Amino acid sequence: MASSDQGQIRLAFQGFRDEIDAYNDRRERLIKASRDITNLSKKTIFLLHRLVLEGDASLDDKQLFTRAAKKGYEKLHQVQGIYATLKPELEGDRFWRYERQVSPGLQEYIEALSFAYYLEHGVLIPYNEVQKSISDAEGEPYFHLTVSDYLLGLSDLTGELMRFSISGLSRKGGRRKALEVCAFVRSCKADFERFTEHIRDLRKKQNVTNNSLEKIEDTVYAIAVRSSEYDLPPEMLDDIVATVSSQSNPGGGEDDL
Amino acid sequence: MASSDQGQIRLAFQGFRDEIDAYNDRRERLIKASRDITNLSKKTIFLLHRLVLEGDASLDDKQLFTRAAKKGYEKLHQVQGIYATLKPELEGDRFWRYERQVSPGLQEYIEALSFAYYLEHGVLIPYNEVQKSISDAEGEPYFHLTVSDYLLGLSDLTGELMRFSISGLSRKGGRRKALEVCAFVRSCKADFERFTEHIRDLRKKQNVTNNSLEKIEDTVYAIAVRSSEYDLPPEMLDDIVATVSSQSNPGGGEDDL
Amino acid sequence: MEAADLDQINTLLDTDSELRERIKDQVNEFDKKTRLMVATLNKIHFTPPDTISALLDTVKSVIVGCQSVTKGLAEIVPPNQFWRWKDMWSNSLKTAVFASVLVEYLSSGQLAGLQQVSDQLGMREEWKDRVSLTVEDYLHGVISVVNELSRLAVNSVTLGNFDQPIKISHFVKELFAGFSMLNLKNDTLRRRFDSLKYDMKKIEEVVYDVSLRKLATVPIVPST
Amino acid sequence: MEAADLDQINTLLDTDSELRERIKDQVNEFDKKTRLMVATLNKIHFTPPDTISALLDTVKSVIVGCQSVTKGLAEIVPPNQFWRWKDMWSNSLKTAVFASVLVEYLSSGQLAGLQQVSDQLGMREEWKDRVSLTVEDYLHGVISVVNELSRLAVNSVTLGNFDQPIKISHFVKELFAGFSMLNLKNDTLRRRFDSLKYDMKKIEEVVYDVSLRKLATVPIVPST
Amino acid sequence: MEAADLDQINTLLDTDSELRERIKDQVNEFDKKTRLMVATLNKIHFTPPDTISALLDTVKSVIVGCQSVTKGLAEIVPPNQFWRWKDMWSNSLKTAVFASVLVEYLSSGQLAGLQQVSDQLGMREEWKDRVSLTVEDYLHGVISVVNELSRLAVNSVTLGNFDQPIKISHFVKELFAGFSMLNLKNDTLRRRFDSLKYDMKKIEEVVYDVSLRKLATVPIVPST
Amino acid sequence: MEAADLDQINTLLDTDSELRERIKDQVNEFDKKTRLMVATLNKIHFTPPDTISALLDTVKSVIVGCQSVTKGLAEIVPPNQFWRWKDMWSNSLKTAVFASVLVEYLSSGQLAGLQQVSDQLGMREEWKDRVSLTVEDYLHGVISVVNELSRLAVNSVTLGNFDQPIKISHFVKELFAGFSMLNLKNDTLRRRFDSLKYDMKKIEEVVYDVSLRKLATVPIVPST
Amino acid sequence: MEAADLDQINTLLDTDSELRERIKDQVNEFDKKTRLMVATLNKIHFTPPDTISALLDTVKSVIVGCQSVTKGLAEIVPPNQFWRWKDMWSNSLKTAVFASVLVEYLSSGQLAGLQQVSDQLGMREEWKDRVSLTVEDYLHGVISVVNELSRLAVNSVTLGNFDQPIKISHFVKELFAGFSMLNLKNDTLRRRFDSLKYDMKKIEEVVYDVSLRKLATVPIVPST
Amino acid sequence: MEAADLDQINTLLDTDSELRERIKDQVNEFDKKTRLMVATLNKIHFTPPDTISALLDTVKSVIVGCQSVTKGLAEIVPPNQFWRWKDMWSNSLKTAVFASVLVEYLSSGQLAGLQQVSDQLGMREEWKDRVSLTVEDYLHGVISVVNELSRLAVNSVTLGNFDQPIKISHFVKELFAGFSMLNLKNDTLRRRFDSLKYDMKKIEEVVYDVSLRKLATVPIVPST
Ligand SMILES: [Mn+2]
Ligand SMILES: [Mn+2]
Repeated sequence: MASSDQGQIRLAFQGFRDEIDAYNDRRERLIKASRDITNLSKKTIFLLHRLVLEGDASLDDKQLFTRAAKKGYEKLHQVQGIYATLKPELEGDRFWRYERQVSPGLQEYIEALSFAYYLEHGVLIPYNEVQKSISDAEGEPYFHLTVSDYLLGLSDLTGELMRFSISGLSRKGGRRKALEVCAFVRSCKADFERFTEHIRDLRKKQNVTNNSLEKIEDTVYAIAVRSSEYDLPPEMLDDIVATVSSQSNPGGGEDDL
Repeated sequence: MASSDQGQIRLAFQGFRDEIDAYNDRRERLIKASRDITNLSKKTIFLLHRLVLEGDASLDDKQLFTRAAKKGYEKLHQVQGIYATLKPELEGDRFWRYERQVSPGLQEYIEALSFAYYLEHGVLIPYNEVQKSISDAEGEPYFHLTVSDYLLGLSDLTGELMRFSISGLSRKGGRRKALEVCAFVRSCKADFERFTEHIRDLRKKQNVTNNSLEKIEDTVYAIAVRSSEYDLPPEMLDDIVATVSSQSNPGGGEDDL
Repeated sequence: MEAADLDQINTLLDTDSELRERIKDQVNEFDKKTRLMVATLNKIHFTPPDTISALLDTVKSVIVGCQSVTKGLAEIVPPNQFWRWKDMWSNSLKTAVFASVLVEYLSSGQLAGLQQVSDQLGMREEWKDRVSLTVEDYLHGVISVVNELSRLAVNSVTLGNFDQPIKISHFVKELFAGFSMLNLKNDTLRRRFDSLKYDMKKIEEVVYDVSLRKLATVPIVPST
Repeated sequence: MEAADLDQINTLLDTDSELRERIKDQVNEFDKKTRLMVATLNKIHFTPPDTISALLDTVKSVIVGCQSVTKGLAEIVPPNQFWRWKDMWSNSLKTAVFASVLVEYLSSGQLAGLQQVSDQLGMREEWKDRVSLTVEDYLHGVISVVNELSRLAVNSVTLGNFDQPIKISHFVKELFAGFSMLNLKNDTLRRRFDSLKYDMKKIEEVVYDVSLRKLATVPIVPST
Repeated sequence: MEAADLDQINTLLDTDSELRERIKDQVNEFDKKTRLMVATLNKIHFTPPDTISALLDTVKSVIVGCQSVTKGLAEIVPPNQFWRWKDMWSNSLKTAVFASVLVEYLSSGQLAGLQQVSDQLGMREEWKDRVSLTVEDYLHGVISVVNELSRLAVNSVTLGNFDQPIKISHFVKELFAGFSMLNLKNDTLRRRFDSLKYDMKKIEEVVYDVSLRKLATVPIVPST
Repeated sequence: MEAADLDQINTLLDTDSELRERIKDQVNEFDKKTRLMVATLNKIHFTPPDTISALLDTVKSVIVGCQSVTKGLAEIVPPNQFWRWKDMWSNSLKTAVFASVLVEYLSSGQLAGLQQVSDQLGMREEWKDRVSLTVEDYLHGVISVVNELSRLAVNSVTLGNFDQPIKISHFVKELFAGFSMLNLKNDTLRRRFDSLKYDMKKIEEVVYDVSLRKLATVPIVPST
Repeated sequence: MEAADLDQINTLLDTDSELRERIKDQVNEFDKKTRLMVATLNKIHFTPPDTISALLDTVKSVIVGCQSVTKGLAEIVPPNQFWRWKDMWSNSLKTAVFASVLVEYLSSGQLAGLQQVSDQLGMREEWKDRVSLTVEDYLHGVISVVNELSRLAVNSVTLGNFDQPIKISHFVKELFAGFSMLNLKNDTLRRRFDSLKYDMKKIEEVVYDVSLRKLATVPIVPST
Repeated sequence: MEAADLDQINTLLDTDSELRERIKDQVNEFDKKTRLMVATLNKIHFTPPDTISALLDTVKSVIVGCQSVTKGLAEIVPPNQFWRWKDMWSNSLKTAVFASVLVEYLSSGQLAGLQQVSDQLGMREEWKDRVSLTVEDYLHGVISVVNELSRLAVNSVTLGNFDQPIKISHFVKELFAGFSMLNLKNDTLRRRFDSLKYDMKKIEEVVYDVSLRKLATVPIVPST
């Protein structure tokens, strides 16, 4: 082998090294960004639960939920900011190369976004809305949203709705809301079922959705059973309970404990 | 319950939230730093292998290895720089709180450092030397080095030495070096054995060390078998092989392929 | 490895094993006490109001007894190694927190704060790098209290105490609001917090039942 | 979900499944060709030097035949989706690289570069977001060549060709040095690179045997 | 290896993989139908009693549609090879059994027997070496029905249908008693049977809630 | 290996596998009986009080029938090898304990002790190196009884028997207090004991429902 | 569940478990024979050429002895259930194929074909729905022979038989070429086939050692 | 639960955990000795033949030292409970068997039989219901020796001792033939036995290398 060949081999491998290093470095950056996105999204979900639960006597449900959603969107702007900076990292055919690094955070983001959207609109956020949320002001996407990430993110929403409906039970109107959520999660489950054929991970997540749905159904059942003993409309029953329960709490009843 | 209590509970939980958020944020920072450290350390190990292998006709083994070690130390300065910045994150009782986040990168660093040290000195790097390397100019440690991380990092060294000895076979003097490494890894194995009782993970890593040792032993065996057919001293056999083999390669023998 | 290095390392490791044994002894001691507290507190579910305060006093004295354990641990654990060893006694400590918080609630209707519980268990500020009560352990203990209160709400009614569930309801709602403020990871604390909503639901049901039964006896003020 | 949304998503998913089927067909075609190349190249180990070039010509024509497959893939795969689907044909492609690099080495003693192999397989620059040869796949193919050459070194001697192992030794050493320059993760490439040293060792042993046997026939120039 | 032998072996291997493809096509068809049945049956949980029979009719027509699949399989599977291939469609078949048994229960309150289900799915005695319904698959389907009925008991009450849980309870009790006498060695089947206890408990609790509140009367059935 | 040694080793290995087969036969016999007892005891949930004692008599006679199995095992198991083989029949034995303890409770309201159960199953003191009832197996059986009683509390109410849950509540409370004092290290046993809390909660809720509606009066039991 | 249905199901389940037991007995018998064959064939590695034919005769008579097992199985397995039960004896059968093919090679240097092996083991065409030799099992047996031959190549040299490795090399090369053309989808089979490369390399190294030292001459075989 | 029963149960549970602690102490002691033996025996791979007997003497004295442990266990373990506790020391015992068998082989070239090893470790016939050496543990130890001998064959050659591999080969061949006739049902033992083939192949390759180069002569042993 001529020594010029040796040089050529070396040169070629130097190119390979640069390519591999660049790949690994970009991969690391995306993993780190994805962790940040996951954390922000999880915090947003907690925020939404908190805002809904804290309530505010002056607001009705619609106002309360809309306000919570707005604050959620605000927090998610941070995530969108990160995605804006990632645009060059995921350009062209790169998105699919780094899909496994991007997906976990993206799905968590979609879960948070769809929760806020549900609070505001009472429906599933459409695909185009999610894509728009990760696009620049001109509507140019930071990267192409895959159907799989969209659906897998939405699927996680049902778990949050289960929490939302059960822990909201003691809120005024919470019982009625639980009925609504029950119907909504049922329709989610039915909609998603059609896609499990194509998206394997969705099948696993459907099991989680089924469990969540059963928990909601049990809740709705308990409401039905208890109110069926009385011949009064549910709203009136709620009022009675609220009255009696607040009468028993005149600023601390520690004395007779 | 008095509404002042409500305020107190809320206040207390605000404190808890801050504490938990601070913990999670610090944990994230340490995970990211640990990833960087792991990457740098792995690159250093590749660098050391490369420098040793590329050789340089003008240097003898000792010079060659020392030069490689120096370059390795240089690269590891970057890691030490990161640890310097982490000092406040790991102060006081914090190190043990975040140990699981710190250990993986730290062990990889120790593996790289001990490889360079072995090349320079031909022995295992002592505990105090490792601690010193992650201390400031005044000898104040960035954090306390645990025996467990020290030993687990060293244990990984044996795998690199196995690579070093087998791929170095065709180097001049590579056969003799393989014999040395064989004896060295045997003594490592024996030394570590005493500690497996206390450090569970070390027991698993000892299996890897055993495998590496057997690979080195097989290599040394092959050398012994082949040279035993001839009644000449090994060094002379090496020279003959080098000569014949270089004669057959007068600038490319493509013609008769 | 040099003989001196080998010896140094061996000494360090032996010290650790010995330390572990000594901590284990303290934890066994701790476990005995927490078992006793749990067994005693289990009786609140069928103890009439008038004898409950004697029962709580018994538990209080065991809580005070735990101070010797925390002191023992503080003497054994080396400086700055709190997080290294805490998992060994974490379960016992959570149970002690449970007992302390439950006793306080049943005595005064108040939530015993972290500092208050920590003091009761005899922990000192200057030990905090060796033995201390972490937020996580405290919160675990509080969650256990809520689990127990949902059971108590039910049993109080059986014992004829119809006000207790309503009081519990207010207390637990506040606590739940507190927990909602936390940004939890997918860890045990998150899982246990998640289960709190079922306790709330149960308590709500009791309140519902009781309120509507009261209908017959209490004059209704129309809601606004 | 709105019916329109449902339909949109369903259409997208169906397109993907159909695409997958069509790619699978191409890959089956590809596999047939690579199986044939491997079976033919297996004969180098017992083919005398004078008939080897005919054998290589056969393989070359199959390599050219692979161009219809890469073209087929380029027509099917949507823009920018190269990385989404490449795993489906990655194994076949690695084998094709192996064949191409091995044939070139046996013909000219040279390493066929990534671009050269890519061209031989008919890949075009303008397809690179749909079908292209990645560094990883190329390197996998090259490693397979080294695996094969260590076997060839042994069998050449059996066939009486004593120079071949020495040439192979030089070539493989250069390649190994090249690989040593890479910073690999703990992935398949790293594992396969790790195995290269055993091939080098085997080749070294053959060179050792052959050199010392040559002793009898070749005049020795004392080493300096 | 002789060329003739090789050809014969290759033919056998190719026939098998082609066969597998053709069976897979039928199974895909089967899956589409079972998915449709499951989706439709899922609606029983929120369909008022008066429209349920229309819903069941839809499912019945899909069950009849499954006959073309079993026929298709019987035509493809070679004689005697039932046990070789059955795992490929076993899951789909279990789901079809589930649908058939559930529809029968909701229509008539009766348990559809193995032979009845087998007939409904269009299986013929003369196909038994190619396609048939095994006891295990039948039992799996039946167990799935019980799982579904425990959910239905809950949701019926929500819909104000207080008699449904009592009927379900009676039906499941009988089934459970039957199963208890089976000598189940099959591990999966035994584990699933063991899980029935939870369904039964759940149903019993619904019946309890209903009867406690006198929302329906539970007839005392003399034990058999 | 010496031929004699080999023969000896082979004899030992063969004896063991033969022994295993013979024990398995006895266990199959045992299983048939326990299956029958479980199926019969399952009827307590829908049997009116006046016919329950006939049902219990049936079970009692099966329990007596188990004595032939324990005798069979005692004859097969070699001296000193109780602990070697006991896992083979442990599950069956736990179920027999369950039956025995449940029957005793339903007959007399008492807890059958370990010795009493052991006697009922025909175990003899002199077999203790071959067949005997361990504390762990006894406790497992007792826990299963509690699981069953929580279900019985629910179903008794459905049957209109409102006193049963109150009795059960009292019995389980005592048992639970007893268990609380045990220093359980055994993992499975501890986990099952922890699960008792759910049974106790369920029973307490039934008692709550009954007392809230004044369907029965719950006596205030002075705490012990 | 109707009593009649229940009985029918139980009968089916019981028949199956009894059948399983009876097949297991035959398989145990089969295993004894294959163990004996393997132990005997293990001696080829240190048996001088002149006594090898006596050794092979011993094995041949055991192969004939296997016919009683295949007959036994054919009598037990119900019609059409070959594929249901075959996994139970598949391992034994693969070993019998191994013995049969190895004996044939050592006797005649030929590869025993599938039909020939099937006949030797006493399989009859009319049993094919109960007992038969599948292509996969046959190929597994053949691959095991190659594994053994690489070991034999090594040991022959130790015994001073330098021609054996050359013959083996030729035989295995042909076999390998044959296998290369098979379109193996089956995972285990493909993995085992891939492992043949190591055997082939080993054999080639032995031939190399022998030819390098001129202990035997390797004929240049024109490539086919 | 009666207080007396409770006390009795608690006593039993406490006795067991105390017993476990005491056995653990003995096992720790045992482990120290086996670790020492393993560390010493590890040196055989690089100890020249003339100093090996001193090394073996050291190990022998540790083996004798193990007698105090077996005696200690015999005093602690209650009558008839051998099979209950044996798993606690089984690993240590297997290692002791390994040491004993290896030392005997290196001293005399013989296989130490089960009885001999048992005696060396100080086990007495009259302890057999408390402490004894089972066939399985003995065989595990022997298999470990073979694993070690394959490594020793390699390292002996490196040390220039060319006869050792030939002796080892003979010894292992005999052992392997013995094992082949055993009817191993035990899964772990069978898997470990299967792994012996790799050791045997490795040893055979070393013998091949040595005999090919005429570094030692391999006697042709007539097959038995
Ligand atoms: Mn979530
Ligand atoms: Mn490494």
